[in-house]
Amino acid sequence: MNSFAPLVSVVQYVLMFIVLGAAIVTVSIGNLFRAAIFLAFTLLGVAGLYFFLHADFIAAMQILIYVGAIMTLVIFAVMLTGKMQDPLVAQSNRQKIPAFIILCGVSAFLIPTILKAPWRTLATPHATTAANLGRALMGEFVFPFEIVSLVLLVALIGAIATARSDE
Amino acid sequence: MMSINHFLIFTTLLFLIGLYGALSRRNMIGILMSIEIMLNAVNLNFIFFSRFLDVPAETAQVFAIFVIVLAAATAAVGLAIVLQIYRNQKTIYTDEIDLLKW
Amino acid sequence: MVDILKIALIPGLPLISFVVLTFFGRKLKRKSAWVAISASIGSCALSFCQILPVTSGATTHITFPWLVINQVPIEFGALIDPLAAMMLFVVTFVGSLIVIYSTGYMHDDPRFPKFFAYLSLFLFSMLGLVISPTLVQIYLFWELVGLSSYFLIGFWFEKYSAAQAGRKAFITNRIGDIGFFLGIMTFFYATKTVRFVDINPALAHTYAGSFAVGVASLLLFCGAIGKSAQFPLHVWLPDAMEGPTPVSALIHAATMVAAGIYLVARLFPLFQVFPDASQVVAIIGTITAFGAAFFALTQWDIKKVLAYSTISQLGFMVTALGVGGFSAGTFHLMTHAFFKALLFLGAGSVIHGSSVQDMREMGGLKKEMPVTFWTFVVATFAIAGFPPLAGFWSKDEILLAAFEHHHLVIFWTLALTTMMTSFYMFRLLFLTFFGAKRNKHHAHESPVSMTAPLIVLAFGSAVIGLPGSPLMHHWFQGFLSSGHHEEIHMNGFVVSISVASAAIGLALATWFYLIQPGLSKKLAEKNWLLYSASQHKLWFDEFYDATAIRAFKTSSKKLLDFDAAVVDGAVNQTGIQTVNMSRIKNWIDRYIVDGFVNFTGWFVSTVSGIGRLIQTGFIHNYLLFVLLGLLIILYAAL
Amino acid sequence: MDQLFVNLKHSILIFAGNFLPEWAVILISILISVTAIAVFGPVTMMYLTLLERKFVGRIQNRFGPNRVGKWGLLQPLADGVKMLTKEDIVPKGADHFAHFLAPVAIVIPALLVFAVVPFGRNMVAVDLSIGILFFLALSSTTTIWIFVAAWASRNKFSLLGGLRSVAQMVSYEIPMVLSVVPVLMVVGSFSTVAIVEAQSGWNWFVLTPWGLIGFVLFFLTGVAEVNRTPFDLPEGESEIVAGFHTEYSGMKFALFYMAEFMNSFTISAIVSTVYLGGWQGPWLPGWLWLLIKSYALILVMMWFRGTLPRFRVDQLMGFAWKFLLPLALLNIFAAGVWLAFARPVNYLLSAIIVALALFILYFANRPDMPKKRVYRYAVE
Repeated sequence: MNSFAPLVSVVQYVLMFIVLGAAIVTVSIGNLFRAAIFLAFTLLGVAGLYFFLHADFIAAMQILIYVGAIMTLVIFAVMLTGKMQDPLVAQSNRQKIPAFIILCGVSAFLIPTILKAPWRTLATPHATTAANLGRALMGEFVFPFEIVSLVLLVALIGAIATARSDE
Repeated sequence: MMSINHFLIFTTLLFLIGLYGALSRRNMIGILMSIEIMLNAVNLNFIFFSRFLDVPAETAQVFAIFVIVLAAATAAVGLAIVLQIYRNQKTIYTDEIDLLKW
Repeated sequence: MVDILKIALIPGLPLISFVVLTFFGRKLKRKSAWVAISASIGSCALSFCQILPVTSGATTHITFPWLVINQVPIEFGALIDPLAAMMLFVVTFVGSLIVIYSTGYMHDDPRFPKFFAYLSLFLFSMLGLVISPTLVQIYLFWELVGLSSYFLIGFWFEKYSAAQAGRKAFITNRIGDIGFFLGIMTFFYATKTVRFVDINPALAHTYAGSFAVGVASLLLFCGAIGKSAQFPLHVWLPDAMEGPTPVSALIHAATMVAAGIYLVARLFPLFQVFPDASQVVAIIGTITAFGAAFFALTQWDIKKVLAYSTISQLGFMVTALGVGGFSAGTFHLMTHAFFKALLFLGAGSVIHGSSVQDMREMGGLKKEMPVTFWTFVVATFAIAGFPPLAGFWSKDEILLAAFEHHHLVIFWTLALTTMMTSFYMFRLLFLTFFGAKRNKHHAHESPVSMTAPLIVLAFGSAVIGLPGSPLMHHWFQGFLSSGHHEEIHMNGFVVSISVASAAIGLALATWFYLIQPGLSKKLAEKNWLLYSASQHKLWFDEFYDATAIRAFKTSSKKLLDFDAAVVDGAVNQTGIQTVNMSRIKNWIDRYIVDGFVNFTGWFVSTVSGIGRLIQTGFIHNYLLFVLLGLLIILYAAL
Repeated sequence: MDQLFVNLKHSILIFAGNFLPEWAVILISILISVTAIAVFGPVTMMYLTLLERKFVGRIQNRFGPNRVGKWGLLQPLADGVKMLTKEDIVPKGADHFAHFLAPVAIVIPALLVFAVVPFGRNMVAVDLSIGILFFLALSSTTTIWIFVAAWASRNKFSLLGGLRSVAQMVSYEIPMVLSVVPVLMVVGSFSTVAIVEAQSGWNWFVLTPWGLIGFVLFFLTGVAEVNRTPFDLPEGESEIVAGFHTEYSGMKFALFYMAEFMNSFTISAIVSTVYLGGWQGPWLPGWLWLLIKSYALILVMMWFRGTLPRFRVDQLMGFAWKFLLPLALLNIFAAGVWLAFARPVNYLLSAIIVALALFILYFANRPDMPKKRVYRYAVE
């Protein structure tokens, strides 16, 4: 299958560029609804990258949770605050350019750091299965798992309590 | 086999794009979306390290799952707050919500 | 303790009634009469409980310390000796009857409960006065009595004349009361006591030569002049007839006006050692008795006649006390209380039944008001002094006292006055009940609540003289003068003079008003000066008005002008200058003191205004600066 | 016969391997699978429309289409031509980009899920280790595109339909996922192939107590997921015209239709795979068995449509949250019990648990059940 690798690489790079492009559109487009659609593309692209990184379960979770649930919520919110989506109103504030400059500065620091760092990569990349993941969740990480489920429950109740209209 | 540097630069850029969105968006929903992008960039790094670095694969993926779950919680509570603010203030532009400013 | 409570409740019950009626009168409405009636009857019953031991010689004297002045304690409490017992009997008994009578007389009045409240207040004050053991306490209740009298005279204050009359009574009384008050102070200054038990012949002899005590006794008599409407302060009493008739009966005939006599009787030992003072008392009494009888001859208002008659009779009592007839005066006080109350209540019944007050519009009421008529007849014979009715016995004693103490001028004047009394009383009787009816109003007999007290009082008027008569061996006089015994001998001459003058009065009245009705008019025209002198009461009111009142008013006006110009001027100038000063201070305060404060505030807010530009309130800015800081740290660390 | 299509593909690949490099052969292999699915999906959809019209027609005592071709067999082609030549209308004020994107994007997950359907022995495009999860995740993305379509149309009815659709699909997704969990517990893998393998020799999961309940749950929620009667509130004609695709015409409408029918088929196929033994069956080839089972389920769906009235919105939500969800949770428990005990006992115990659950839920939900209809206003 080694000869198949370049093909995979090409697809991966394409996906990466799609994700970057969609993300840029997401943060810069004036129409928030379209931004949400492009966010969906970004998330789907990230899910695709998970597949290529042999994290199938995470990829499925990404689609199920991010695309299926969070995106639905976001679009719901966009629709419920529909009056705020007037195209005539500026969607970005006045610190666009300073922000861009500062972020350029940050990247100018981070990218050389990444390039200079001595990464000790594995000879053979390893992957795991959903079964192993389940064992880890129920064994080693059972406490964080329980806490996260509690947090989720609290968030659920909190969201309902916050969003309900006053009688 | 893609370059480790390329992938890390990709995730960095993705993160910074999200950060840029969080800095420049006026709309609270837009900010939330930008934050989701940043979280995704972080998650990609987790998964990438789980595959190519000398760490147990499960650990990184478990953390990625936690991040996703917490992102879901953030989105739920955050959007509920947005709706409530919209109901009370009739705006979701952060620079117009200045109730606590003297 | 129970005894104290029993005594305290004698004036206490009316007080309770007063408080209850003041606060709950509006709710009780008609039922408020029952509160007052039960209170007065209750205190009457309690009084009898106290009187009975007194008749057997026991005197109750309870005191509590109240004030201490110059180591001399001034007390309050109760003194029930024979004199007080007699007064208690009169006040509670007649008072109860009049309260009952009032329920009928005041039946349609809108302020029904208030009337009974005032009546209860009066009873409380009067009973308190009667049982007072000291001069100070008696003065206190004296004023309370005056106050309740003022309330009751002015009860129909919607009527201008009633309000005026109330005021007149109050002010005239004040003049006497000032004398009374000065008298108390002088007496206290001189003798270091105000207790009645100390005012006895022994004490009197100790201070026999003291000028201060003499003056004090005269000043104290001033109070009696005011309260008992003696000359020259008699002018208020006829005007007080503006009040409701039961009030006239109770206060201005039976009880309150008798307070002056009571006071003089209390001070009797004092007057005995000062012949000049008692001479003054006797003379004033005689002038009052004669003058008032003279005025009464020509009055047309039924109540005015009775009012002057009252003054006249009070004059008799004062004269008796002045000439040394202690028991005679007090005896007449008691009998007078009965028949005068009866006369007033009868007059009230007439007014109630016929709705008029002027005798010229009455006449022929004999058939329409039989009960009133017959009781009135009894009272008239009693006051005129026909035996064996009450008035005869007491009046006879007064004449006897004057005769025995060799005051012959006084004796003959009183005899003349007796004849006049008989004349005007029968004139009243004939004009009211006999002859033809002179108005178109249909008169009617009064209700039982009014006639029942009339009958009781008529019975009383008939028999109350007996205890003082020779038939009962002058028991009453013996009972009263337990301290200073006096011998009483029936004198045939005096008795015949008394009866004869009364009979002459009756005959004249019959001649003038029954047999020759036009004669009185002719006589009046012939002697117009005398007639109008009587009619206008010797122009006393006009005289007072022209002299005392006008002068007083003028000086008051002058004083007012002075007050407005000088005193107020000074005050106002002070005010104006203060305001000016304050303006200056205000300016200083506003521009200098406040200036500092405001400048401080302005300075701080301006500087912070510059400083707060950093605090934009936008979360984005903060995040941006956080990143900027991160960037600086990163490059610095590099 | 069983391996007909597999062998066909193999021979093509061997043939190509003679003169092409290895990566090209792999590419061809992928292309063959993709082409097969890309052809099979739309054709299935086309003939499903015809089948539905014929079948519902029979239920309603009429013939259905029978003019174009023998028995109307060419009707779908005629419809396709008609759709392609129809005018494409975009409402004024609509979001053009989103309006175009939604119908195109909605077909993608519908086609992608074919990749994990095992049509027969060795007849699966990609044997993913997370096969079932893949199917569930992709089918959940459909909501977004329905939502986008509703929003982009700038139409009140569309928006209402979209909102209903999202609410419905989010609600039914939960019992759907939970109803698959017992199977995953028993099999120990997400892979669809492994699931089918586990049911060999008549060990169909539908024949266990929990399996029966799971099958019914999965099928009902699946019907709800594809918005078919009686769960077709998002496009209820009598209430909100045509729901989210009111403003769509021509080929874009056809794409929505295609996605819906392909989803109906994949749902049926996956239900067959998970509970009805997939391609397992005697005598006949595996792929034929799967098609028979799938079409049987599709005919049940059409039978529903011909028979049942539509739910009310509150009834719909109540049914999902108050009945299906607790039942699915109790069903997981029943499956756990079934796994924990030996053969004869576990059937009995899980049957008791399931029966109790059904009983309790039935009585707990009694107050919310649809009453006998009373036409109050019609009478008065």
